[in-house]
Amino acid sequence: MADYVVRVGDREFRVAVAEESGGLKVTVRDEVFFIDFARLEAEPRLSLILKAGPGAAGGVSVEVVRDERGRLYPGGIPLDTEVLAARLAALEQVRRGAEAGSGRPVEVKAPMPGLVVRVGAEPGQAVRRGHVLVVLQAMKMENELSAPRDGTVRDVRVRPGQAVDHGEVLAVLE
Amino acid sequence: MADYVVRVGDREFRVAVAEESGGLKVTVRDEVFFIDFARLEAEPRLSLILKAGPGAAGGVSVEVVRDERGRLYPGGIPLDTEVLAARLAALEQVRRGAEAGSGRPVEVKAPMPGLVVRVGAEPGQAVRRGHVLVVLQAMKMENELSAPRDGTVRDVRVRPGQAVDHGEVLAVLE
Amino acid sequence: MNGIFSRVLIANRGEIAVRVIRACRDLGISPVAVYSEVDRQALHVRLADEAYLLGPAPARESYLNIERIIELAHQAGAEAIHPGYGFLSENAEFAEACARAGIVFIGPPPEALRAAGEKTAAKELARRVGVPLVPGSDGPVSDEEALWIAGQIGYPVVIKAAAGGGGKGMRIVRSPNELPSALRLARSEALSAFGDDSVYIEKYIDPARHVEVQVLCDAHGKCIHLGERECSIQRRYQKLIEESPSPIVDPALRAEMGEAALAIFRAAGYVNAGTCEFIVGPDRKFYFLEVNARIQVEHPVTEQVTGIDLVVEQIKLAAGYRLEYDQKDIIQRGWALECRVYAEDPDNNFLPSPGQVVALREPAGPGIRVDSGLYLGQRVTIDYDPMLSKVIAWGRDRREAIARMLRALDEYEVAGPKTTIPFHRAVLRDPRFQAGEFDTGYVARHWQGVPVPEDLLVKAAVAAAVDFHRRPKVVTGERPAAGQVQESPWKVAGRWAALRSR
Amino acid sequence: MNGIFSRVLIANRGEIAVRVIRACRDLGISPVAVYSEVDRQALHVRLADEAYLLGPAPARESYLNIERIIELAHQAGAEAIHPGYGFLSENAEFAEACARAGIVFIGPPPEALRAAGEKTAAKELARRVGVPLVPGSDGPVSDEEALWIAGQIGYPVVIKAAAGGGGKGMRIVRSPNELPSALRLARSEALSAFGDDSVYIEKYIDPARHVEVQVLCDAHGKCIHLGERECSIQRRYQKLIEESPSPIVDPALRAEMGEAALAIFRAAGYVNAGTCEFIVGPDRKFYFLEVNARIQVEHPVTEQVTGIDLVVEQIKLAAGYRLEYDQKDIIQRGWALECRVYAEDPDNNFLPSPGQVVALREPAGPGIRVDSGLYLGQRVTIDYDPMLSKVIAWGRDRREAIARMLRALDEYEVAGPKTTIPFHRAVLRDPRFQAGEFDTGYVARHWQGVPVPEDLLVKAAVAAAVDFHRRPKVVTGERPAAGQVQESPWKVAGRWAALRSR
Repeated sequence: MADYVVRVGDREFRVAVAEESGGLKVTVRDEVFFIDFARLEAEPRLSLILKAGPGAAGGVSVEVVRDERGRLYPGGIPLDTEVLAARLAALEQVRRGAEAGSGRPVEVKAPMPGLVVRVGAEPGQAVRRGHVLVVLQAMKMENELSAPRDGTVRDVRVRPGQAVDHGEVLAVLE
Repeated sequence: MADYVVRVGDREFRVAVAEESGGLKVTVRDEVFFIDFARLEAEPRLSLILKAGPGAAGGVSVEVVRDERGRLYPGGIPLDTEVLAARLAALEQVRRGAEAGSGRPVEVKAPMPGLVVRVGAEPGQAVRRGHVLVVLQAMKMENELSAPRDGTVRDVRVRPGQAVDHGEVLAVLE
Repeated sequence: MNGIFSRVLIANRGEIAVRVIRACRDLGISPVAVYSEVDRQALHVRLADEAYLLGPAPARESYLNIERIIELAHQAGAEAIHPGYGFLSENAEFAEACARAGIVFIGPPPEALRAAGEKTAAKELARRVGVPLVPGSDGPVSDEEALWIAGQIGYPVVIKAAAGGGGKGMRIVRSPNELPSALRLARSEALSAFGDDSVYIEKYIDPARHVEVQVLCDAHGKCIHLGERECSIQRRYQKLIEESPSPIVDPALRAEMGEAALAIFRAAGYVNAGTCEFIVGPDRKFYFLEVNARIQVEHPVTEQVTGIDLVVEQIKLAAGYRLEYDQKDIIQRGWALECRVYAEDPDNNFLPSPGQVVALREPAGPGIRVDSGLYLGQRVTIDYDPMLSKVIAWGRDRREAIARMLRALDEYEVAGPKTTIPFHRAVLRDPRFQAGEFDTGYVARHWQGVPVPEDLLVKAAVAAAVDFHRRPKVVTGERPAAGQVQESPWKVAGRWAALRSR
Repeated sequence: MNGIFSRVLIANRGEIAVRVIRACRDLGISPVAVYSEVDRQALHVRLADEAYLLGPAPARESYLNIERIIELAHQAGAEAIHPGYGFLSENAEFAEACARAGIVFIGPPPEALRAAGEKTAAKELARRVGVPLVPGSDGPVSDEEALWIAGQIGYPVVIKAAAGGGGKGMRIVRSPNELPSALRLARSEALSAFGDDSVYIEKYIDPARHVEVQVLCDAHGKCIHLGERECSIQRRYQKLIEESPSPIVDPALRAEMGEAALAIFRAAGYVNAGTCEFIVGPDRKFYFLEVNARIQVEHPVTEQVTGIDLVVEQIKLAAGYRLEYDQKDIIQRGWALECRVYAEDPDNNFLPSPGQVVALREPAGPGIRVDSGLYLGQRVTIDYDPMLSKVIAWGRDRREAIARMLRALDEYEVAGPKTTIPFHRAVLRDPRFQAGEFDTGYVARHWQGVPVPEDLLVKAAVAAAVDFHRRPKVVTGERPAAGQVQESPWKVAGRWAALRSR
């Protein structure tokens, strides 16, 4: 039996997995499933059949692609997931709690490589959630990167005409 | 520069391959191609562009799947291929020449697992090419396995009702 | 959709299970799959909302296991079962077992299954409503009766085993003096194949074309037909290419065959989708062959020209819905062809060719529909029918449908098992096929494999050599040192021209 | 086909290059691909008979490089060039360069491109033949003129930058007293965006629907239209969902709009396929917007309802063929929808989402057509337009087309880049869309992402945990020892029911 914390997007699930008579018994919240699990050949695809009891012939069929970064695509919808052994997760929780406190700065990063065509705020400026901070050109289109929350612009690290890479910090909000 | 003998089905081609200024120069029979070669990701797929000269921008596009057993599928048509360094091929030739002589026995093997439903010849019987030796049931159908050439049945190794495996010798013709 | 089922179990596998899943989705019904042990990773298992294990691979322990299927339908809470084709689709006991279990069988009622689905009963029905049968004996005959009947109906005649099918015990006889020995041989073959030496005798229609009529009947007395399909490209009674309309059917013949089919279905008290098969002689006279009391493999060609989704209609008819259109609303538009892709080697007497699918590209684009159960990594086993998928092409006319089908077949790549795709390419490029001039003997008479074009051999040789040359070697000794091949100057013109004119 | 080209170069990439390759195949023409360095492995390179390298990734060094493309057409011996859409498709200089080089440009003649393809020239043409334009100023206006014109045409009005598009410098004004400040803001935005503060003024049609008419003209004076497409589901002037017919167009309006479109194309001396775009107001009055002098992304919906292959027609018309049918032969059958799959994140303001495609399943089956340039292992880069593919669904009526489209979208799996597939699923399930009640403001007004259903989150959590649990571990310490979780007895009913009602 193993106990995991699974993060799916911004949600957290506690999932217990036990090997049981050739199958898997999975407890999530207060529900129990018996799972027939198959890893498909030739593609990073998983197939699960979720059964209501250990002897059941079948149940809900779930097919899901899992990419290398741990993103799952149930029903084709991309969901970032992270699996942690429950004890490690608990430790992390404690560490985070210590770090906590509101208003930590948020970095606005380039979601793809591109060319900065416009900067929509300057350091010191108070902005609302949704305010366009930087406009980035990529794939023949202008893409607006906006403030993820209300705050004050601490830093703008790019200027129009500048090429930026994926993940590069464009602005910092606090 | 490397010199190969390539068997494609029952045909043989002599192919010379040379690395040349970032590309490949390939000589087959008395023709020369300059080849842009790419191995496609995520599938056993090759893409070749056959150019007429070393500086040409492009040419004939050939996409071909290659499976683990060396079977190639140009235009989707399965062709068994074998590549040998030319010197090894020459040695093999000599060995084969020594072994040669006509009328060597031919083994008729099961092309797939199945159930023998009928045997169409008995030892000692003279048969013509195409004579049905064994009928094998598989995939809900009866499949006739016939003599690959004229000859005399030396041995029949199965009887009706017997299950056979892929590659099992069913009969021997001489 | 009001009053339709909320959950349907599909008692089948492969492409037809996927096809029925799609029909369920289109109706807002939750599809439930069943599968045998070797089908755990199959597409129909993954595309369904729920999946239940039937049992081991052999069909009688899985897809033919009536009790188990009904038990699973109960477990899953399915109100209805779609049987697909093959397996239990025309099994009256299964239909009855469903009824007893309170589950709707998506197909004709058991009585209609028996009346129309069984060969001799169906012939009796056809005779009763005045649909022509191939002239011949009513049933098993003695040698003397055979001689007399053959004289009456005229030669050539064909002797067939009463107990079986599949061409076993069959003999074509062209004159009275051949008859006695033919009867002897046919009886002996029939005895060894079926344990019964009874034979019957029929007029031999040659050349013959196989033309069938699609019918839909609702539970409220309305029966309409959706025109014909031509299925003459076959080998050993296995259809390979079908089309709608048929190149030899004109509106008058269509109406006549349609009426004949409807008469039989009405007389059988038929409800749901069904097909009436006919043999058409060189004089365009048609004779009743049999009724297929199920959805057929080749149903998509009718869908493409009429616009009607036959599997959706099956489900709605089984739920008691009325047909929403009349005979006059059925309009065939354009032309549709279907090529069946089997895991068989067309260059080796169509022997089954199991194996793992290591690369796959299915065709797409304008006019192309693919109904497939294929997936990358699939292991094609020998447990079931070797049909993998079907390519369906639609065009404004037959010429356009053929052009599109050829384009699709050229795009289609299945690496691993050998398939009938090269066979289809060759037939569709044959001027005889393109002119619509073929009959049920076409494959036996004309097919002898196609030589691989020289340019493909050269391409394969070059690709294999380059791939080998560039592959990282495990054993260094395997890669030869520089050779001594004398190179000619850039001689390219000849081969180049050949490679280009693909 | 007599007199048609034997070899055609396709000066494009992605799904439209694949689409044109298929049309070439259907005509027996050998397709020649061109590609930029990042597109070496692209599907169009592999599906073509020949492929030629254009140059580095940036479009102006590759797909926009006129000289290079013409040089390669000569090298390949191509008699004609198909430009697809975008890139050089409406570039009159390119069409002229082709003509000078003795190569047929598969599109309208250069003069028609200029007369119909350029916005102001096209408006002049529309005015001349009496097709209504949105009331407004003829060109740039002073502040005083703006006030006067607004009074004439009535509020609301919209101010637009004369030098640009894409919504920059645009202001909607609902009353005279808002006008001065709106003009000031619009001019300032226009100046900073385009270096030019000229603005013009137009009546603001609200709600507006985008409806366009497909036209085919041959070189012998025949022009016909193939009915309309509705393209109102768009964001930032980028179309996302299109359909034919339009839910708001009846036969009378269709005939009227068709005649208006034909008048413009005839006046332009147009030959080949083209589209006339209109804005339709809430009163169902329509106004000329612009001419698209090329094949459009959304052409398949017209193909599915009319049965006519528009790209095949383009090639035949460019070769001088006559249209084989008349206006009366064009019959729309059923309903078709198209959903464009972009590599964009619909939950994050449609930001581009490049990346490698690590798993791929494209939909298929009855009523579904996929025009795609996607392949497994593909690296979607930021160099070009993010459109990956298009799903086209046909049904006997709009309801059936929507049901089939939803089924196809649910089957469609692209893992790697984020795509607009979840957006399409949500829109197609929206009762407003299903009722045909939407306009060009629909996406801006209603789209706010969709919450992931709780059952999918649970499924993902379970799958992730089981996958992790069963994966061979490199570091042994990573896998925790047996935990202490207290298990409740088999409490399954609640969640079970939720999971089942998918």
